[in-house]
Amino acid sequence: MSILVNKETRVVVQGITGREGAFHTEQMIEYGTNVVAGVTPGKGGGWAVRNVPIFDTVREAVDATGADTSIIYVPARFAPDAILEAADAGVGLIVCITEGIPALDMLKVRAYLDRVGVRLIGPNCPGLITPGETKVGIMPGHIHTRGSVGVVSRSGTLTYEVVYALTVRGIGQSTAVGIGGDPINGTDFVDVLRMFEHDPETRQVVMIGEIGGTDEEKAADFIAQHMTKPVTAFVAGQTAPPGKRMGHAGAIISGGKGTAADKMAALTGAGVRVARHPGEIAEMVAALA
Amino acid sequence: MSILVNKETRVVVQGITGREGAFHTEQMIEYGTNVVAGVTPGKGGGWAVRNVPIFDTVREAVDATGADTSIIYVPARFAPDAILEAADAGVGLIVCITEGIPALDMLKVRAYLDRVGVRLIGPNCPGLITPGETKVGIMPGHIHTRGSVGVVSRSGTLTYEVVYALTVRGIGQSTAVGIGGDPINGTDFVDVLRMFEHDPETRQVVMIGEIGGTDEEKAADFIAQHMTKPVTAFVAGQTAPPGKRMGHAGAIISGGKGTAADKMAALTGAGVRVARHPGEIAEMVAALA
Amino acid sequence: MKLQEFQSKRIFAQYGVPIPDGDVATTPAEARVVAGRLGGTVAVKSQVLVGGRGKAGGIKLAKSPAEAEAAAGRILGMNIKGMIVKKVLVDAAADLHKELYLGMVIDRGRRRVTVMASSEGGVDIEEVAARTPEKIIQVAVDPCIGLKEYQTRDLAMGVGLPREQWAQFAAICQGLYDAFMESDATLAEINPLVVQRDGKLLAVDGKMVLDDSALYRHPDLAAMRDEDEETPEERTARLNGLSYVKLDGQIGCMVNGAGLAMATMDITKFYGGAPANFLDIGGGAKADKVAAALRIILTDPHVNAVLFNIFGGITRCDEVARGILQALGEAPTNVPMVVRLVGTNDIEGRAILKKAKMMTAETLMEAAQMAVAAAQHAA
Amino acid sequence: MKLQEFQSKRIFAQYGVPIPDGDVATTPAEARVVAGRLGGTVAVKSQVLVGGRGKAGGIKLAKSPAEAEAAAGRILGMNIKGMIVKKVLVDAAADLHKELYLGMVIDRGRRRVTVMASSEGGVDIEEVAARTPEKIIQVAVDPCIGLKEYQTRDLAMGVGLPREQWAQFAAICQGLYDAFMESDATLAEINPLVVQRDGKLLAVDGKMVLDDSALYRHPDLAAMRDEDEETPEERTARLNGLSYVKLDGQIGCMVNGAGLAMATMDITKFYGGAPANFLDIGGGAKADKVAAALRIILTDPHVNAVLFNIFGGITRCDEVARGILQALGEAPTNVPMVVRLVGTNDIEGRAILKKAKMMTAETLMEAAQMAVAAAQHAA
Repeated sequence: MSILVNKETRVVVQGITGREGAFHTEQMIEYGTNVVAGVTPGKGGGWAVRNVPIFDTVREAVDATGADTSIIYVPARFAPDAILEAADAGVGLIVCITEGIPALDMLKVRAYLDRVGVRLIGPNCPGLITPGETKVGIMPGHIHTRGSVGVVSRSGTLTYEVVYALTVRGIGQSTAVGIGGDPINGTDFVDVLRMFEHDPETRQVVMIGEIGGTDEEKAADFIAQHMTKPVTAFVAGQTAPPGKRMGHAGAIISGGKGTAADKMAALTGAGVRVARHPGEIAEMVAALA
Repeated sequence: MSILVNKETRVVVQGITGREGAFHTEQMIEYGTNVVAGVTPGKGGGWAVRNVPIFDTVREAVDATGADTSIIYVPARFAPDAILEAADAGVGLIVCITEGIPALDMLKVRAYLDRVGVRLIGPNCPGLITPGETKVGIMPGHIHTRGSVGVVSRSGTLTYEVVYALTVRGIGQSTAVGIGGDPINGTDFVDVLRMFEHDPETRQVVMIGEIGGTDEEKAADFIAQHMTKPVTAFVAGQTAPPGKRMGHAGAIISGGKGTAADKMAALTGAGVRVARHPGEIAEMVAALA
Repeated sequence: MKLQEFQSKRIFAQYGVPIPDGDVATTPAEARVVAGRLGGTVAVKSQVLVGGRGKAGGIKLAKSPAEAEAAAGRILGMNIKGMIVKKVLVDAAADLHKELYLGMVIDRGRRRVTVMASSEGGVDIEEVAARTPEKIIQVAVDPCIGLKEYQTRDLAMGVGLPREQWAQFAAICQGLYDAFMESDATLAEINPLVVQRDGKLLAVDGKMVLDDSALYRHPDLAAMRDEDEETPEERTARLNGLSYVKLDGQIGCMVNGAGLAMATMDITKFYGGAPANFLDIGGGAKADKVAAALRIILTDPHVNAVLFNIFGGITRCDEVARGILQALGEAPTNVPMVVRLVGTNDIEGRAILKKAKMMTAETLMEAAQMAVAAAQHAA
Repeated sequence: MKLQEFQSKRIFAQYGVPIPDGDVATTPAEARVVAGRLGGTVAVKSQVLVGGRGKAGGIKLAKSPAEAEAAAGRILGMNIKGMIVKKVLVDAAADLHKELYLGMVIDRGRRRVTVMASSEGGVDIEEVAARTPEKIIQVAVDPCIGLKEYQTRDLAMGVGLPREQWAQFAAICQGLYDAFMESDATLAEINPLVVQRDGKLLAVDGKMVLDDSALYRHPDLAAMRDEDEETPEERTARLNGLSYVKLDGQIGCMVNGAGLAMATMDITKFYGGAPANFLDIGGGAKADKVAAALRIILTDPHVNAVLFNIFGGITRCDEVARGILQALGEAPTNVPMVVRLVGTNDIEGRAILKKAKMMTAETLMEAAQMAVAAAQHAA
């Protein structure tokens, strides 16, 4: 078992003929992902890398190949349209890698997705992976290993760092989900924690937060009330000053809210083991494994 | 029993200090309606006709008086705002009498109401009445009498005509609902038919349609599949030419669709007794009573 | 409110939709000047708010300014389905390769704006809908999100446009949608949307219907109302706040409420009569308004009987009676009248009318039968 | 991107928000001219993108053109929290009766634009939020519906505005909301929104923060960027596509990925060091970009050690290594450097660095400890 994606997942790549789309399609297929179709408007009827058929629209791709999950690599100004197109074409899961989508665009897109009931991971995220089964994202596949730790994170490379440390210690992952670093996104910590709580394979969870917003505080509430599985957390940005955007659009301490200290306190209060630095995470997980 | 409104219904009147609002508030109170509050922004703290307290906002009115139903008499350009205000203030039923709200405004308002789950009757409707209990509308109360016939209609005075004919024959009504003559409204025939089907007091239903749109056809489908109670119908506009708007914004035969003949055929096909002219309706109902 | 072709296309052009170069002329000499400026072949098109202008001879091609002048001379003053042509649009002729249809309406069933496109342009789209509905591609627009490019791609593919034209088509769809939304339209249509031999798309004909209820926020559009396109009666009715539609029959009808008005017409027909009009005096009409309504009805020379059907609620029957007498006092007539008054102040109303020796009826059925009989007797 | 007060207010004014008459001056003489034109008392206000200008002496009232000139002379050139004042705004002074707060932000928790108003204007709103949160009235705007008048009424009542001012206040709310939405802002604020003695409302101070991701569709707003408000390093970083924030410590950090960069700073601090900056080179950086990043770090005279932490995915470790050597080749330095490379092409990367005799580490913990030790040794 795993959450969200597994070896049955049939992936359509939106923006498959772009540089990033093509590169990561190859990487995904190499990892074993079942990439069944690509979409690039105006290039339908052709073939992308690894002989993946290209369609002009997501609907055609879904109709022809039974794709149930979309991954989006199109540039930011076209990405909201791509997300909506995927939602209307009937895929159940959309993973948007694209960075730099305007927040007001995402506000409308998220409201629409909530209305039609389609799940979005991201945007501005590395995607997700169920080790040994499928990778729907841009993370380096080989650092993962199959096991029982669920990982959910707002960052990209910091997740790789933590996953790598787990793998090196022989601790495998059930699914690792990058929910992205934007202020308005499709899926938050609570959504993923709930799925891990219900996933029989997952025995414990690592949650990697960062400064900005109140997502970690909401997660703490959820953990205190609903989680039976142990959670280990880290919150990046303890040294970040207020008012400065730390790379991610969402990583900013504004109005005195969203500090790492607040988040760490909330998580500790919810019974979560909170690492002081990323090097401690794998140790703490190992102690429970 | 009855549907939507009864003697427990607590009504707030939006636009209570306007000419129409004041007049009909008196009429409603005279009929026995429990009008608990009025709203006119800027006149809060004062008293309207019959000593109904005035509030500046619907929220204040609801908080102070426990109003659960709103009736709206404000001019068309302020009516969409009034509907949304009522929805956000937590009333469960909104009755909008106002005529002439732009269709694109109603498109957005209806989408919002569907999202938050608040029922709207109208706009451009006479409202609804549960005879002997409460009148939330502008119909002449005295022509109604309590009984077991549910009435639902797209028109105003034509409904009075039919109700009057029923009353004259000694046939009473459970609830009479005017859903309004606009192309985009809050409640359609099917919604009301479903309620009548589930209302123990209602034993048969009169449905008064008119040309334009496909609401009557949808009602026919619903009746064929889900209604056990007999339905008698009339469709106004058999002599209306295509392309001409017959008074109501919604009463127009466009693109060859929405003719009375089509609607009458659909209803007949669904087992509905269809009157050829309004004078026949009461006779047909009497034959079943 | 319907807009003329030239008005619709000018609005579309403001939103980036390509339209032919051209101008309006009200005299043959003006048409010649416009054709001279445009050069080459022009289309001379009558500007009237009815369909089937082409079949009626209201659209002609002209290869020179002299031909354009002659064509305008034949078209101006023409009577097309009762409308006298007072303006022509002189447009540069399109280099026609293919004709598409593109339109959008407020879709009541879906409660959305629906955009429709078809490869069968240039003909009556309702015929296409009836004959080959599969040739009309539709997408519904979410009111929160607006028309999205992928939806225009679905339309472009559906009508068989080659890829090179998708971007042009998307821009036209978006322009038409923005024009629709920002003008509070209920219909906006380009038919035909021509694909020219050079691959460029061009909106050769345009049509727009605006939501009357929203005109208050578009004074610029409201000012476009073409008064020549209303009959004097329609104009009087509109200015008096009456809802009036002229029909071909002999029995004038005056009713309060649209549904009741239609039902009154229906029952008149049922008893063998033919309604001369739809006329809704609305709720709470005063005597003046009733008098104006009666004057409008009596203007129609075919009317040989009048049926009043008033169900008083807000409307007071005595006011209606006074209005009737007021109109008759100003302009006496021999046309027989049947009055049925029920509801608020009906007793007072009937008493007023009794003095004037008008026929009164208790029920609508009676009233209709009496009116039909009176009309037959008068004929 | 933050806008200056005068820029924000000019945008607000385009949407009908009343602002004081005034103009920008870059010299005392200009300030005198503006004050002369305005007449009466003026406020001379430093235009710098930091809070607390008033307390720092960056805002002065002047009763005459001469006083305005003198005030501008004192303010221009002032250093306020590291920013040199190069412009002042000379505004007609408001006839202050009451000060309100009105602002809007993208509310992450609600996923809505939230509008906030308070009767406690003119002071730091975050202090109000901390001290008396009940004095901040909030309404959330549905993205499909927009800000509605009844919501502005809730705000007006919440801040205790008398009825006569509700319409004015509603118009200002609507104007600010439209400015917010159409500029793709993440924050728009009027503080104080002054109620004048004559009852008129006036936006005396204004602030706007725009969404950097949306600037591509607002070239006019993007052009408002005040280059003087960026340090040369920040500017170089931005133009190179690097995400860079200068801090007060001694250990320069270069990392790929924002989360990993913050975590690297955190672990540095954990082991007793102090990060000199946040620097994210992003994904797939080439040698040139890495070299530019290193040059920026070394520009800071406080840096006495550099920590590289690269987890190669799309980013290739050999490219990073080449970039480091390129920068060092151009400008040799004695600052000690610790490099930790893991992931794509890490072996090649480490081999390149070995030649350059740089310290390398296996884990982030090791690397952080080595960097802290090197910095302490250098200090």
